[in-house]
Amino acid sequence: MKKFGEIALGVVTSIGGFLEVGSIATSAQAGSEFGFQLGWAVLVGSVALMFLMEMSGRLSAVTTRTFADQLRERFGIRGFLLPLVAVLAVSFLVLSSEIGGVAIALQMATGVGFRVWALPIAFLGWLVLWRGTFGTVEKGAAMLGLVSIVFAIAAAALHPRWSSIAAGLVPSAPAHDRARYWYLALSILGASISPYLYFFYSSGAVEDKWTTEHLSVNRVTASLGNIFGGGLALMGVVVAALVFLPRGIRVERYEQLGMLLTPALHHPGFVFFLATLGITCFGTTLEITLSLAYVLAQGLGWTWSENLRPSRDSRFSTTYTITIFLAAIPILLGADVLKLTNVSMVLTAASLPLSVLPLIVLMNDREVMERHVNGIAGNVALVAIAIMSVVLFVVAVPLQIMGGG
Amino acid sequence: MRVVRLRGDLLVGRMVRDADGRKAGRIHEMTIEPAAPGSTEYVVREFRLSGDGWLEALAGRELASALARRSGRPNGRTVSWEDLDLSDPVRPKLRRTIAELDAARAVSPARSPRGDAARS
Amino acid sequence: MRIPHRSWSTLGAVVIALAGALVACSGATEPDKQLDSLRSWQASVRLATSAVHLGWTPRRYGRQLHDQGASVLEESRKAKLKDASAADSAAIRGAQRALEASLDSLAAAAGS
Amino acid sequence: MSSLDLVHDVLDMQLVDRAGEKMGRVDGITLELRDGEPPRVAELLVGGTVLADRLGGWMVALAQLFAHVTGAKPVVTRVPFAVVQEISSTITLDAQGGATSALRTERWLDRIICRIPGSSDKSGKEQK
Repeated sequence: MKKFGEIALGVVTSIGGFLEVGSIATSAQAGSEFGFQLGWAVLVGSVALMFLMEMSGRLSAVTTRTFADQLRERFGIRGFLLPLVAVLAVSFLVLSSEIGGVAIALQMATGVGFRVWALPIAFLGWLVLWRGTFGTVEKGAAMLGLVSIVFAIAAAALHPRWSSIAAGLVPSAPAHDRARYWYLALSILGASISPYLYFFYSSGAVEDKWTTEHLSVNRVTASLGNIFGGGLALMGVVVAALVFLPRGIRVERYEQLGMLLTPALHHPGFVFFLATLGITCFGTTLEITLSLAYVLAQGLGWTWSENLRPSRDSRFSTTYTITIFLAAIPILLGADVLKLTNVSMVLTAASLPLSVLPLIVLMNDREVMERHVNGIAGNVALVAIAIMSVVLFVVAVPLQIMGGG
Repeated sequence: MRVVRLRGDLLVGRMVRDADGRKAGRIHEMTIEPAAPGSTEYVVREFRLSGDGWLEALAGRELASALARRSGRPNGRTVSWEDLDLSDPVRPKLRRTIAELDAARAVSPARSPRGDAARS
Repeated sequence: MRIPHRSWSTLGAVVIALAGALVACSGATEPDKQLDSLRSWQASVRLATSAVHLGWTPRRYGRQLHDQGASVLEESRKAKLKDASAADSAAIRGAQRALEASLDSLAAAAGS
Repeated sequence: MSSLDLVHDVLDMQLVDRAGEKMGRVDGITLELRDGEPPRVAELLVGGTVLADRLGGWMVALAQLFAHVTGAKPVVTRVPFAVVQEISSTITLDAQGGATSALRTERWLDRIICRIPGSSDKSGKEQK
């Protein structure tokens, strides 16, 4: 049990990358339109997030300060401003769509419209942050998040040919709808390596008081977390490929996803899909709300910690309180969750270079990392991710127009 | 003795021109030391001007100075406080020309770019 | 060409705002996209109908999906078709009728 | 403490008081020019408007608008450089944070937050 506590941070962070409202929709769309062929995007996303999490965790364990601290201190307020504005704007949109994800799960379960649920969800999320410690959020979301294993169970129940799934892990060009194919690849990658994830992971490492003794725990946490998140997202693609593709169903509205697991698992399939959607989106809501408050508090030097009573770090707790209720408003006004996730996915891809490029400098700065600077593998991976993030940035808008929703 | 107060952080990034008006580089660092051994009063000994190369244009000043610092190769020149006229902080000027400065610099060995700051 | 840092941040903000705006107004409807959407919805409604019959999903979920399908059908009937040939229009009308039929059987199963 | 780099080691660094309470970051630095003497590092500055000056242009306008809308009069906290006790990965001040204007907003919000239940009683969260 204590071991699970250690990797909970990795599980929660990767849930935010692979099993939140955007990723569940995109995995289903990828499977329902291109079968297993887009599996490689999930694999690349998980490997990239694994490296980014390991590095931001190592940065925090070695310096006992977070990625946002280092961004402000190493690059000054100007170097910090653009990543800050980008991360706050993009994460706020994703936060709204996460609240929308929980609301839609409740709508499908109860028949009561999703707009009604927006404020109650925000209130419940606020209550958990107000009363709970970082451990509550981290371990609670990770434990509950295990329900998403239902994707793997459904995939196994459909007896897929595992060899053709493996074939899908090798990147290949599509036979039809090229723009749509690359748009979905961009969405999968954009959702999985979103900046709020490694800002959260880095803050979590400081909240959990990691030191250089935790460097191996950090590696295990980053890899197991992503094998869990990425693996289950891949299972989502597989189930959609086996259930929707043969029937010619293309996912255009979230409600269609309610049937995703029913052919394989019947009534429990419906119940567990809603439970998964609701739980993972709620966990990601807590994660992003905290991440926004962390980046702002660390950037401006406020006292911050989810382990402190709210009155001990008033500016931090006020920030997450305002953020979560503000983010519920678009859902209250009936925003289309799928459209919201599409927009936020594209903007996430567009904001990636602003946080990945500075990481290259930080992870190789001996004054910051001492002897724990990046090795060759780390640098090769980081440069590859940086190049990919610049490419995503350039193609994000055109692809959305040609291949979008 | 006239005392003028100015915002040191706003000097960062300002272009310094020499006596002939030629660009000498932008201020990107100021080395400070105790006024006298053991004193708590700190004074600015040197200003470091960054080069204006492609790296800075491409990556922006912050990334360029961070990379330069990391690679240990200061990509600019060091100017002693006596040589910098800050009467107009928006347009700092050197009291001598770049040629004279570099010649003087060649004679006296440059101080190590960074003293051994008290690093925890 | 030296870009002063301040304009980098405004440039960045403009690009992000532009991306948001462009994205909102994308998605014109060509005939084949219309056809795909109608057929996909017909398949979804048929799956939902059997799911409700077999007790895999509750009836209220069936009703929700029925309403979604109905709104897609209505939008499709209202939408103006960009340069659609006679054959395309006929195919689309056929798909619309098929969707309407499966919506009726879902309504019967789920009890509107 | 010996020779330091003002921008790299001081500017934007985290300020911490005697008790380890965070007091914001070094948003600005005041230098004193004296004829024939090297410029003296007079004060460290903490405050939103100080930060806005460094970003210039529309950020200054934004800061003024925010101050106007919220009616909060912007305050600049001036920390004499002599109060600095140690400079390492953070800057420790020989001061009591709560007493300075750097935590003025924090104190102002405290009064509001304490009225919300669960904000200050023991709820599994540390008292620190």
